[in-house]
Amino acid sequence: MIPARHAPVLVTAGLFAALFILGALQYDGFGTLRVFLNLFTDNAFLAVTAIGMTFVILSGGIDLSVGAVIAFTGVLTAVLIQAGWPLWLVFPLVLVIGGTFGAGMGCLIHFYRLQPFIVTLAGMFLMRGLAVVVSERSVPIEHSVYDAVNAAGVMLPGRAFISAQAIMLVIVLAGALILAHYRRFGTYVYAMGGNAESARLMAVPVARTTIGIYALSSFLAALAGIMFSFYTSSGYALAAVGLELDAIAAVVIGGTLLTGGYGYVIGTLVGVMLMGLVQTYIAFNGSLNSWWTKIVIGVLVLIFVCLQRIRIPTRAATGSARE
Amino acid sequence: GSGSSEGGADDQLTVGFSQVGSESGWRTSFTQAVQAEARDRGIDLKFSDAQQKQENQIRAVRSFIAQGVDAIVIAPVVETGWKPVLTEAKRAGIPVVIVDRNMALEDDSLYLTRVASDFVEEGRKAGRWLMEETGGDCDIVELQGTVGATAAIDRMTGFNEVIANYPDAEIVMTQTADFTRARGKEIMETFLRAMDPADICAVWAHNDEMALGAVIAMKEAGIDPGDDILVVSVDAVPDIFKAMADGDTNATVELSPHMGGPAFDAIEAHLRGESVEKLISVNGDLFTQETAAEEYQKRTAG
Amino acid sequence: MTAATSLLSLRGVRKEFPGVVALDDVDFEVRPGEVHALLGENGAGKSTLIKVLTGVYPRDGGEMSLGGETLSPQSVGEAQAAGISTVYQEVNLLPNLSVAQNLLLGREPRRFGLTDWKQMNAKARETLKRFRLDIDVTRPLGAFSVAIQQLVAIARGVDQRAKILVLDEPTASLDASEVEVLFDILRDLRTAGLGVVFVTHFLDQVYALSDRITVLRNGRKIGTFETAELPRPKLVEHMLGYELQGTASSHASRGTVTEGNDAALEMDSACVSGSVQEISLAAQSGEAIGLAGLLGSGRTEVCRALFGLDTLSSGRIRRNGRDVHITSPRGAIAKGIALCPEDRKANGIVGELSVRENIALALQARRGWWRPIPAREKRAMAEKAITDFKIATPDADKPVRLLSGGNQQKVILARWLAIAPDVLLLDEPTRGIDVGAHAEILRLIHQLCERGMALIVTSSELEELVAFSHRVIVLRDFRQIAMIEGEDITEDAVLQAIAS
Amino acid sequence: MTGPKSIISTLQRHGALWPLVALGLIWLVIIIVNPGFFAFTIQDGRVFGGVIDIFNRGAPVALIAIGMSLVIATGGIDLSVGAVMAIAGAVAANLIVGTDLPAPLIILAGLGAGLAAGLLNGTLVAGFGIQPIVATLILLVAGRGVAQLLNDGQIITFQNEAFAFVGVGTLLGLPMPVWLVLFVLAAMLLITRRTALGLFVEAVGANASASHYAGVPVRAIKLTVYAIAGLCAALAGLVATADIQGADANNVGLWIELDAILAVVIGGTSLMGGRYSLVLAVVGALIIQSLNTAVVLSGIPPKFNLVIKSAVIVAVLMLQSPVAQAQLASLRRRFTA
Ligand SMILES: Nc1ncnc2c1ncn2[C@@H]1O[C@H](COP(=O)(O)OP(=O)(O)OP(=O)(O)O)[C@@H](O)[C@H]1O
Ligand SMILES: Nc1ncnc2c1ncn2[C@@H]1O[C@H](COP(=O)(O)OP(=O)(O)OP(=O)(O)O)[C@@H](O)[C@H]1O
Ligand SMILES: [Mg+2]
Ligand SMILES: [Mg+2]
Repeated sequence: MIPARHAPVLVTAGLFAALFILGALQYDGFGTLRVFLNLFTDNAFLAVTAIGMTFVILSGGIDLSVGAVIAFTGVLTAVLIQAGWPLWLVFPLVLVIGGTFGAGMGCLIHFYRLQPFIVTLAGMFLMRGLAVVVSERSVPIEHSVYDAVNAAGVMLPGRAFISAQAIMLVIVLAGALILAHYRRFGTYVYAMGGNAESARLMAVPVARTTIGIYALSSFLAALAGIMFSFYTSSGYALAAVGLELDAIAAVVIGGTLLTGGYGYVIGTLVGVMLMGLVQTYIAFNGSLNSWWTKIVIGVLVLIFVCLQRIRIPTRAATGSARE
Repeated sequence: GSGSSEGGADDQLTVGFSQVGSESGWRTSFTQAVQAEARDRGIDLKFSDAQQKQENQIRAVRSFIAQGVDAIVIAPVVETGWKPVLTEAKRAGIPVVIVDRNMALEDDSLYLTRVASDFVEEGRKAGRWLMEETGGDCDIVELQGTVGATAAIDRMTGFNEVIANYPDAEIVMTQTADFTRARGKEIMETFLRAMDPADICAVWAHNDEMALGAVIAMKEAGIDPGDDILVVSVDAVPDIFKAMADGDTNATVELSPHMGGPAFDAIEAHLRGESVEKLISVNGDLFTQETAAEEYQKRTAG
Repeated sequence: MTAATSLLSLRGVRKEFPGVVALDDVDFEVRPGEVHALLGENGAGKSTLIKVLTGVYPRDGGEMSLGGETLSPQSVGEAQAAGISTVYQEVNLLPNLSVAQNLLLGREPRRFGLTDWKQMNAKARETLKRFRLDIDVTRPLGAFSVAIQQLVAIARGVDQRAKILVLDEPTASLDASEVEVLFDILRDLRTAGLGVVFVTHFLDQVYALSDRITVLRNGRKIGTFETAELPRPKLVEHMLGYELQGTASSHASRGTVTEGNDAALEMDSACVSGSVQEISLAAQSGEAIGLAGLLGSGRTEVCRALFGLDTLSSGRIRRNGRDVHITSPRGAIAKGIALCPEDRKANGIVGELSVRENIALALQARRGWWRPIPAREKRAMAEKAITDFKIATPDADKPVRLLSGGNQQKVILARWLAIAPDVLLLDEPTRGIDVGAHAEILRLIHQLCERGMALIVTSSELEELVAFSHRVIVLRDFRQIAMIEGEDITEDAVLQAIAS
Repeated sequence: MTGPKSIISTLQRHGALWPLVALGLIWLVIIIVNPGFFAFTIQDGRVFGGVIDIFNRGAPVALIAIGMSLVIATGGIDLSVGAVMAIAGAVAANLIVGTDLPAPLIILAGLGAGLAAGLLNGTLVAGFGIQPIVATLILLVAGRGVAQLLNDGQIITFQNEAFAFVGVGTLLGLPMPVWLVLFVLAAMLLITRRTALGLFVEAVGANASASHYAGVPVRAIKLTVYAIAGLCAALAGLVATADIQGADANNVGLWIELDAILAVVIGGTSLMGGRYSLVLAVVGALIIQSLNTAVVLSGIPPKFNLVIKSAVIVAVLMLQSPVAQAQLASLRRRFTA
């Protein structure tokens, strides 16, 4: 028997499979391992960001700053590398900045009781603004390590390629799964999303957890920023505009409730992959103009969320609780 | 669209075109011009709209590669960050043509050719015209494009380069108006409130849309744009010719949307085995009120 | 039982909320190995005292010490670390987490730094066994009934092996057998030297369990008494500040209801898929029907079906002899049916809104959008309810979430009486209500019957059920197993029907 | 007695004190950087002045913030308002260019488009139970596509005095958008206070389940507030379209949802739902617009715009936070002691 709470993830996975098969029937070269693995490479930074977002949303919050953090991290990384700083210094530095920034937002949210939506909106303005201040122009990164990492990976038959980006994503995913399901922190996150007041009265360290959640989200966004800088070999202040909405959409399509408390990290990965597959499908189709692209994406999201509403009725599913 | 290559793959050319998005009327004209050109030549054009995001563009290009198109045309969102994906295209043996904005690439074997205009030169042209018109004595208000956009930065650079040679020319106020008409109007309104309009000699807008917005603001404030305050901008969209013909703005530098033709020419030449120039320049001219009415007719008729 | 050394001691504790002094110079002392009952009317300050003690609220004055050391917790965690384990009033724990996670939150067994799920579930099962609860601990807590949730909350508190165990109305949704289980456990803990603070409105339980009693009234301490030396009427007088006249349990007023007339509300072999099966009942005007049964027997579900919250899969509902189709609370209200829900926090109060708005809400909903109740009328309604029901609030503008639990219940009752329904469904109306208010509500039930209202009331307190019912329907496993009428209604009869 | 003390305490009770203080401080900055900005002049029977400019420019955000307040009060959110602006503008512009309909009908058509969009949002939220952020995200993405489809990706410009009046006309010396904000504000205040809508909205936002038990038509209320938000957004779209006499489907109202939400929150409404204030939402919109104007006037390079904006937002929010106020008070006490 499948527990009802797993249904949304399975529905999303089913939709993914259906769309993949549809594409494979329609277009040459679609139903290949290569296209499938490309999804991991091309969406790695989004997936990493969305994984961080999952923790935030599970706790009942939201983080609008992630796109801007990616941009800021990318620009700062690029500028520092071009200024001749060594990578082993640059990467830890930007990650620490990211984490600290998130912790700062967490402090505002917890200690000053400000609403996450607004705090992270201000954080988004700040990070985007700082990115522009660091460099208005996009900054190319010329570094041998970048070239090496971008070339690294495992080539499979059929020109399918497991890239460094994909490997990084898998590592982050594994870490997030452990954090969510095998560490106290994860339980606290779910607890706060279930009922913040109860969580407090059950001695959940709310301050530490809130700060940790936003620090984690920003940290992962900074990591995604580094991955994005590899993906594009550059840093650009206007990169990843609106990415927070993509991340939120992926989390929700992956079956996590925006009100918090219910959902799974793994669902988010499926959500990101599904959204990436939609884009691939549209690119393979190649006949949609700009506005039809938007309309089709909107309609597909609509269909996905509507399909998710179809669930096993909860009462019947939980009918055997009595002694 | 069903299967892309049912036997007849060899006689019909399949080209993937990755466009920035549809953020302005000019961009839409550009897209439509490329699509029309492809239709005329019988090219199967795979169009992808990136909605202003580089990551979407990279994804689209990688999809094109996976699909095995014959060539790829990219109008990049931003100059940097193309080396990895172009390397991949090169490995797959797919020629890439860059149109519109430039790409910062050291290795020019990564692309077939660039069909490009030069934003810095556009700024210079606008600056030169204004300096000639005013004898180098002019207090200018500037409407910048989106902060961080290459077009904005380069046009500003070119323009400032020119006016630096004229000690009496100065930019007295500047602010971003995000390349849009509405913001152009709003910012101009504030400028007019902040200083005495009589002290403003000219408006320099990084695109036509913002100039058209500024024109509305000036008219509402009882100022005669084009006479009391000169207006110079870039793009040469049809609306600006109408405004120039009405005497509301003074000059515009053309950014041609017809880059599809040269791009397809280059691809076809390459596939025939001919060699292709690395840069195909499509720098536009500066238009003034004299020819505006005529140009407007020409551009709206087709 | 004369160990004079105190385990926990509070001196001159003070707590103010805007407009209320919730605690005024309160001294309180708990000895090791005693069960100390903390009593008082609704709004007397019991919960506030507990929250100050456990670091939920900062205190505005006074000192506290535990085992000789000063105590000044800033959070529940610190209080717990110091040795105070608490089950708060109306904390439903975390419905989204599994039972095991709820039990062991923050104390999960770990292996190599990772949660050991297997051991955790085993430990949880072990703990619950003590409470004679054999449920699937891996399922989310929200899937279980309120009673099970409350037992889990208590188990969580007991399991923490603290020096002091604080229970704020732990038995509100438990039935007799479960209360007995709990008391056995508490007696064990007492023997082991724990101090137990016990808040309740069930005076029977106070006398069954506690060693000493502290009474609060209006935030002030009235006194601490040895339970054995405080007769019950005296205790009630301390709590209320006046003497309570004659209890309301007079069978005399149980008039004979004429059969044969069309019932005000009738349910005819009603089934709801996944819920009640073949329920038939009829409530005449002026009659109170009691629904009895163990927890989870389906009493709430009967009310839900009558109120249009669940739709019937078969069977029918009749009002005054005419078939009616009720598909929503709105529809039910339009037909003169009202429901005072069991879960007050989730389905009753609208916490942010003022007392006045909460009272006016149902009436306004019935009048519709276009006929707003004039401000003056609303004010008058609220003032009247506040005096009639003795709702403890400084003014009608206070957000209802800031009222004490019992007073919130009164607000909801006032809301429903404002629409003057013909049929009133009361699901556990006396839960968390103090003795004074308790008596008032029982009196109210009689009054409403006399005025010709039909009532359907569920209650876990058989004594009161027997007192006011004209007819008792006993449920088990979502089915009707017995109906007891007239003079046959006795606690024993009902108990026997339940147990049969 | 109605001394300054009691006025302050009245304002404080309604949560109006700190938003007004913030607005005042920003205006002070404007006066410092540009002393002449707030000077009033009367020219051709039209009043000019900085305050009116700010009000006029802030009108679209203010209009949307009014609708957004109600949506937020029910515990929802509407991200699609910018796209709805684009749709309404596109509908109006295409009708002006393509038909001879009189201006009032065109305005009605634009509003009708907004109403339809709002009802779509409302149906998704109230009917299908989809979470508001996601439900309106759909229209945020697709709606702009629809507008571009109508406009074929171009800016549709038009000459229509009567319609343009909505954006640039003046009535009794004041710009039309200012009147529209005042009118919509007054109308909504009337509707929410003179009917039970206001109470129902707050009840639904504070506890939807309890409201349902009390017989409040929860779904109808939700549907209504999204419809109102759609109407407000459409009106804002018509104002913006009339303002430049062109429908710019690509850019009109881009990211305006964030400004509108910000305005509502700065006005003191919680995103959790429940209590709300329409007047303070408009004050919030004025704060945001004043900030934009102050930045332009200050002559600071545009690349600092966002940094300044975020700093001011955080400052305003902190000003309102009771925790920060308490900390400030205790600091002050320590200094004076
Ligand atoms: N957070 C708060 N803010 C303002 N007033 C409060 C708050 N919490 C409680 N009060 C007020 O303090 C008083 C004491 O409330 P408390 O909850 O302690 O009562 P209680 O004795 O537990 O009553 P009950 O038996 O009904 O639970 C009440 O008047 C209540 O309205
Ligand atoms: N096995 C179950 N599955 C799903 N929900 C349940 C289950 N058991 C109980 N519940 C929920 O818990 C609530 C409490 O149980 P219920 O109301 O059926 O018992 P009751 O007969 O009213 O007894 P009491 O009021 O004493 O708890 C119900 O509203 C029901 O929705
Ligand atoms: Mg209490
Ligand atoms: Mg029940």
